[in-house]
Amino acid sequence: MATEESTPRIQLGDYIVIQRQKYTKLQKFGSLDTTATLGKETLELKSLLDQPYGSTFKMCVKETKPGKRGAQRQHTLELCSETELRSTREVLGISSSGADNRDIRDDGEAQTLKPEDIAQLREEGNDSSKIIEKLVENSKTFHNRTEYSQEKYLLKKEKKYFEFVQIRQPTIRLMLDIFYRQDSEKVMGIRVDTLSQIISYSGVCGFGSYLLYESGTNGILPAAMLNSIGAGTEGTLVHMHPGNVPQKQSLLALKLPLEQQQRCVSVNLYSVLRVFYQGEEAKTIDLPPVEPSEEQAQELLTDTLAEEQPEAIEPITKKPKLEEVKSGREGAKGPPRWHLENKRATALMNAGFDSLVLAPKEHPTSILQALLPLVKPSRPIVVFSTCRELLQETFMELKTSGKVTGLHLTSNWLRTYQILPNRTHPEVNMSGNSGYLLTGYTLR
Amino acid sequence: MATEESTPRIQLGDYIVIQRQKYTKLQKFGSLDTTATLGKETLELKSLLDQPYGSTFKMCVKETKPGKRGAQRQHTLELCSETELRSTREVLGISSSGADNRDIRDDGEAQTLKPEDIAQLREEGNDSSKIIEKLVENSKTFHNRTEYSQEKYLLKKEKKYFEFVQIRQPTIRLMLDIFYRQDSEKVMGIRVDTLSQIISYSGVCGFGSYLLYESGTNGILPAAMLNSIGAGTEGTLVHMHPGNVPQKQSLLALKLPLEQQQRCVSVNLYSVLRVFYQGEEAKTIDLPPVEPSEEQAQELLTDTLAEEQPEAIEPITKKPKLEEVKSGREGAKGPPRWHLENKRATALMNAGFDSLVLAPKEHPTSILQALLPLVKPSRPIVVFSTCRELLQETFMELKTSGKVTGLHLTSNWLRTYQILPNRTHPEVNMSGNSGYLLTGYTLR
Amino acid sequence: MSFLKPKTHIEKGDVVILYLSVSSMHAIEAVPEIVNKKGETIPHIFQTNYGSLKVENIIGVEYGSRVELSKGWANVLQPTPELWTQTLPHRTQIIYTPDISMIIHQLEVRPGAVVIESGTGSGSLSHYFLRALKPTGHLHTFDFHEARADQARDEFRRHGIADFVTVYHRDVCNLGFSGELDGKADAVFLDLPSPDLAVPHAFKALKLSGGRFCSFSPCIEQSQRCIQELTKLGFNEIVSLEVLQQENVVKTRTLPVIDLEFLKLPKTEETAAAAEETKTSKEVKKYLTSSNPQTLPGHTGFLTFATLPPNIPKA
Amino acid sequence: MSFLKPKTHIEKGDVVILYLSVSSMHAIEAVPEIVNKKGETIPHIFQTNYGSLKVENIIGVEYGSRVELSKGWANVLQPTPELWTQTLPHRTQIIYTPDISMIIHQLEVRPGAVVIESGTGSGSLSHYFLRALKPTGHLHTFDFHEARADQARDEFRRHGIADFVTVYHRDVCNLGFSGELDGKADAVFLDLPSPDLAVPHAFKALKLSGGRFCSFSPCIEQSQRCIQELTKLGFNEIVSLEVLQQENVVKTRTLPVIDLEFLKLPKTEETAAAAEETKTSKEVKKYLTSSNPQTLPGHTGFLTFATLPPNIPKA
Repeated sequence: MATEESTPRIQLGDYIVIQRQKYTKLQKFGSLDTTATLGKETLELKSLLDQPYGSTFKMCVKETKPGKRGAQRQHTLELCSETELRSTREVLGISSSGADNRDIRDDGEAQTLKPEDIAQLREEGNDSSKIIEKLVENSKTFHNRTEYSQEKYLLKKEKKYFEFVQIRQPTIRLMLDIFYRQDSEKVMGIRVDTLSQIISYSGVCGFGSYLLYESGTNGILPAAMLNSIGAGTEGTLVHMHPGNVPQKQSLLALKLPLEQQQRCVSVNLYSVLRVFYQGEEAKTIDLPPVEPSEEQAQELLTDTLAEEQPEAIEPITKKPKLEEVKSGREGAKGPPRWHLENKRATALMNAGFDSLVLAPKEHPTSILQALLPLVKPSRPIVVFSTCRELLQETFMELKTSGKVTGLHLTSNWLRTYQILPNRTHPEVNMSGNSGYLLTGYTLR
Repeated sequence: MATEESTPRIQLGDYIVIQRQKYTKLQKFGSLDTTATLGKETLELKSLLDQPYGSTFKMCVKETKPGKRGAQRQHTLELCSETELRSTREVLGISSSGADNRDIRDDGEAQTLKPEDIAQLREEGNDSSKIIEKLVENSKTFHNRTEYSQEKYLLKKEKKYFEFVQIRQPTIRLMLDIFYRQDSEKVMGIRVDTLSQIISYSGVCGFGSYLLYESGTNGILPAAMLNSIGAGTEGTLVHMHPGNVPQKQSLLALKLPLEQQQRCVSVNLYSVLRVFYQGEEAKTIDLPPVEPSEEQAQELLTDTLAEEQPEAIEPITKKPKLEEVKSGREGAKGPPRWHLENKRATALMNAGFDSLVLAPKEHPTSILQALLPLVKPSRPIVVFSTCRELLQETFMELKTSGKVTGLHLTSNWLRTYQILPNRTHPEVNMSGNSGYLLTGYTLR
Repeated sequence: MSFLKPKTHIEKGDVVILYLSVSSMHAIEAVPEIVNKKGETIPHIFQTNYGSLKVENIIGVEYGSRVELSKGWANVLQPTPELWTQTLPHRTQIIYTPDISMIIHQLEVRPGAVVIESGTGSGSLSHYFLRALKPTGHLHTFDFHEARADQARDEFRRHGIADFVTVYHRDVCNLGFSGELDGKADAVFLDLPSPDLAVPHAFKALKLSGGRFCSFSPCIEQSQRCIQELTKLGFNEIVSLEVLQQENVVKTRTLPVIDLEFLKLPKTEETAAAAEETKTSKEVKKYLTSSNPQTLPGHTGFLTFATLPPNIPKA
Repeated sequence: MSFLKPKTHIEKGDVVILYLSVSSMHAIEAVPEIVNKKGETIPHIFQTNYGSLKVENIIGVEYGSRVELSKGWANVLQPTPELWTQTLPHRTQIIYTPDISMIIHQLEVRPGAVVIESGTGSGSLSHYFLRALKPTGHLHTFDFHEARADQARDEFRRHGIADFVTVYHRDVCNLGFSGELDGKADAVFLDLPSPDLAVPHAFKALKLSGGRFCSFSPCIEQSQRCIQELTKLGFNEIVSLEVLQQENVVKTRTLPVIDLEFLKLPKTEETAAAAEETKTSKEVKKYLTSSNPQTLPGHTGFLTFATLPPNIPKA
């Protein structure tokens, strides 16, 4: 049984999740000079070093610079205690509230405080609770609002003036939330419920050998699968992709142990299939292992770091003896890394996989034709697409082929709820598309 | 302002809704000898005559006949008062209940009462409350169950032995519920939310002239539209259908005033279009106004009465003078009714419609091509189908044509809730398909 | 006057829907002149993203026509309650077509019906009630906010449907619907923060021959309390539900079909060239498909329906 | 022993999924003989809709193979938690794959995790937890029903995953998870009628470095009370959600395309004949489409997730 662990600490080179209320952001803490931008606030990160993950920091205004869209405030961060984080409502001790809003006329002049006054308050380094207190004092209608309406007002203001950030360690859950919220295209439209089901239906775990082809999800798919394979286990993942370099940001951000990272073999689909079909000789001809793809061009990450530390994640040969024998005639300098990866992948391909996950931007038929024979019998397959018509077709093809049974085409509704005393209801907005999953089991 | 109305009374010839708890059934009260069948119970209806709609009757066992699937009980109905309908729970006065079900082992022998004993109790004419009381007395586990579990048990038993029926007047709402629950195909899969939106989007009301084509919904679509057109108004409906005779059960069941019935003109699609395109001469050739359709063959109603009282619903010429002029050369016996209907319909077609509703089993393109030109500019159109791909195509065709604007393809989720103290949740089953609506507005 | 019945041409004083695109339309009043903030009478010029419209020019035009704007064009449509709901000036949160359609259906509103509504709000639902019950029924609509009641009354007059509606400024939770309406209504609709307080008044207002009831509540606790009250008073057929409409956005998607077969052949110069060609002349497949928008309405409100059975004594 | 890791051939004692069709599959134990009600050892013959299977014959067969039944055939599959959930003997209501997947994801369960579950129920969820956390983590699962706890313990042993799980018979609402587990868990999952009573115990059991919490409740009131308790104890990131999976049933639909153009031509004998022909040789159009089944799962339960932040003093 595990003993009490000490909380891990923030290190240089780490990816960190910066959270300000419900807003979260993935950021690389590359050096002591690194700053992070949250809207109009710029944060100097250096004081994070060696602090425990999960800590909360107070944003302290250092200077205000004129920016393109109004003033940009530069902040230092000061570690603060949990007790500093009291509910603004409690601080203000608001009590009197109207029974309903029948007496309120919104004439746009309810607030007597001018924007200049508010900016002044902020620059003076006032707490958000102080600023909000002032706003409430100077509102002509606040005390006539219903409690519900007051709370809404306070939350809105608190969101704007909230001066605390929490630093968290990236996990699959936190990163998927960030990517999907920023732009669901970053993860090919794979929503949280869908990712969770890809992991379930694929059966990926600490035992076995898994095959993934994806066209670019900022690494969230290989990261989620490798995360489920776990540290100190015997599971392996072959991660095929269509581009020059795999998108690996999420993998890097997880900061997995090296031995675990090495059990993910990332290879170009075309290159590895050529080697697989034609053996070693093929490699002497096609030097760049690539068939260029669109995914490369439209790199979706703003602060992409997929190539920044390839050393940490590029797999090192696991079975050096075998590798040496096979690549003996490669010359003194040794074969390029991608070549070794292809070799490791083909060895796993020859051994057969324990499941197949496809998330292609291309039509899945030809990819399935190439990869399905690599999967052992009685093993799950999972195909993701945002296009229902496409998977309907694939469903019919697979059904006709007789190679896969238990075929299901599914999608999901995900509904979040606001649960508050007397104000419980489903959230008024919901995500419209889960995408579609085609699942089944291979037959002998 | 309307004055206090007297409740309408049940008459011979009426369609009635028989309700036993949540089960409802549409039945024609054709004669004093009419019986209705609810599962294993047969009800003699004669005592309903002249009683007010909304009354509750007690089922009194008259005799038990052996049937194919066990005994069929014949009942007479006795008018009863509201006070007879107390909650079974109150009657039994159950109080002691276990906190949870940890001590319950379901060994199938919890009930010591034998099925024979129960049948005996029923034939003795015991109240459902009496029977349930006996069941509770003889259950070894009832008093150890949680209150929730007890209530579930009682409801289940009450459902089985409940001996009251209520007689209600058919409305669109009640009939759609019945048809959709029995077999959603009876109404072409048009669910309650979808029907309600067809009525909204089509704009059908007491003013204007409306065009409907449907392939057979047991009359629920024309009935709903005519219901919205209303009694004593000036609205009219042309109801086109593909068969020999329109499906009109719902229209008959509504028991609308004659003048209102006459404002629904039901015509065969092919027949009326021929007359419309070619004028009067066309009719002399094609005597039966029909292009036979499958819908006719697979008459879905078990107790269908679409043709039983055609006199009541077959429209009579509204503008006799015009009709006489036009059909002057028809001979002494006068033209067949369908012919007069075609003439009335073509007059309305020439005047132009204030909206178009299509619910075809066929591909809508050719039907839209024929009927869209009959709709005035700035008027809504609504196309229903259960096949999304079909309406996607139609959407693109209409969009390309430029004849319709504001195009939307929509579908719905309908979720019902169980709202009970401490047991509130969405119902565990929901209907999977609303069908799809394509809506828009015609342009000049 | 454009809400009374279908009409073909724009008359002076009509509300007209200026339809620019699915996401952009406006309700404008077809009057040649308006009074500006300074109290001066000036020509009525309406500004849109596609330029300005001299409103005088559309009077007499046929509904459904295209009209020119200074930098484009638009279509003029006769308003329907559906279009009005999308363009009306919001004075409160409003209820939209999918919920409203269900309300009209479940309340069994048809010409001749007497309907009570509270609150009036922005009049979105009122317009649907009025379409459904005119010309032989009547809507009694209540709002506790005086300005809103006045605005609604004025709007119904300008829309040509004032004959079928009475607007009351009244706090119905405390004061009820007034004794004059006792036993007069076929249906009662409530959209109130505490619907349970108004249920006894709804009970009184419904006909002795029975009627239908609906309450719209954003929060489940309101529905819970409302249902308790309904049950106490003898309502039955109590049903709570939600309607959520999804837009299916139709589009054509193009997907590349990749060839992996050529990888089985040795890469001689010829096959390399062939492979190149395969890649460049990549096969594609087109799909006509539809999907929901990224964000959908996830909740509007819970609709609670109930029936008041006939002949319940109202003591 | 077939739940530990992927394997290729059926061994004696394996649980095997006998897959007949999408709607018909069975979990059977690959043992050649069983003991009948009279206590006699008899050959293990399994009856299906497609006839009987002599179970002895499938031992040694490769998973994924087709096996002959007396009146047809079936496929033998290695069980996965997904297939097990569809075939397991129900001792309680169970949670299904869509909810479970979300639970595993949100609780961030991966190899090495220490997870607490209450109640064990039929062990549907436990199998998923075990797949996700083995071989380096541990599941502590609690049920207040002694027979259920015993059955689950036995099942885990027969499934080859007993090393990674401890099954407790204990009323956790009243007694907590036992002091030994204080500060040991990465994640706590509750499926209890009164989850709020167990929240303080979950709080104690989670690591000082923080952890994740989930409660599954069919009714909203349970979630409400649970959230009140979570808030009081300092949990944050409190989120309640529902996952509803829809099956899209794929089928080809054939629709008639009717010709109405011929009606514009006078009905001479020729055109009449042509029309006849048109009707009989009716054009049809085929659509590959999919739709939901008539009835869908409308509700399973509300999932409430929360985070216990690090370093909250536990008094």
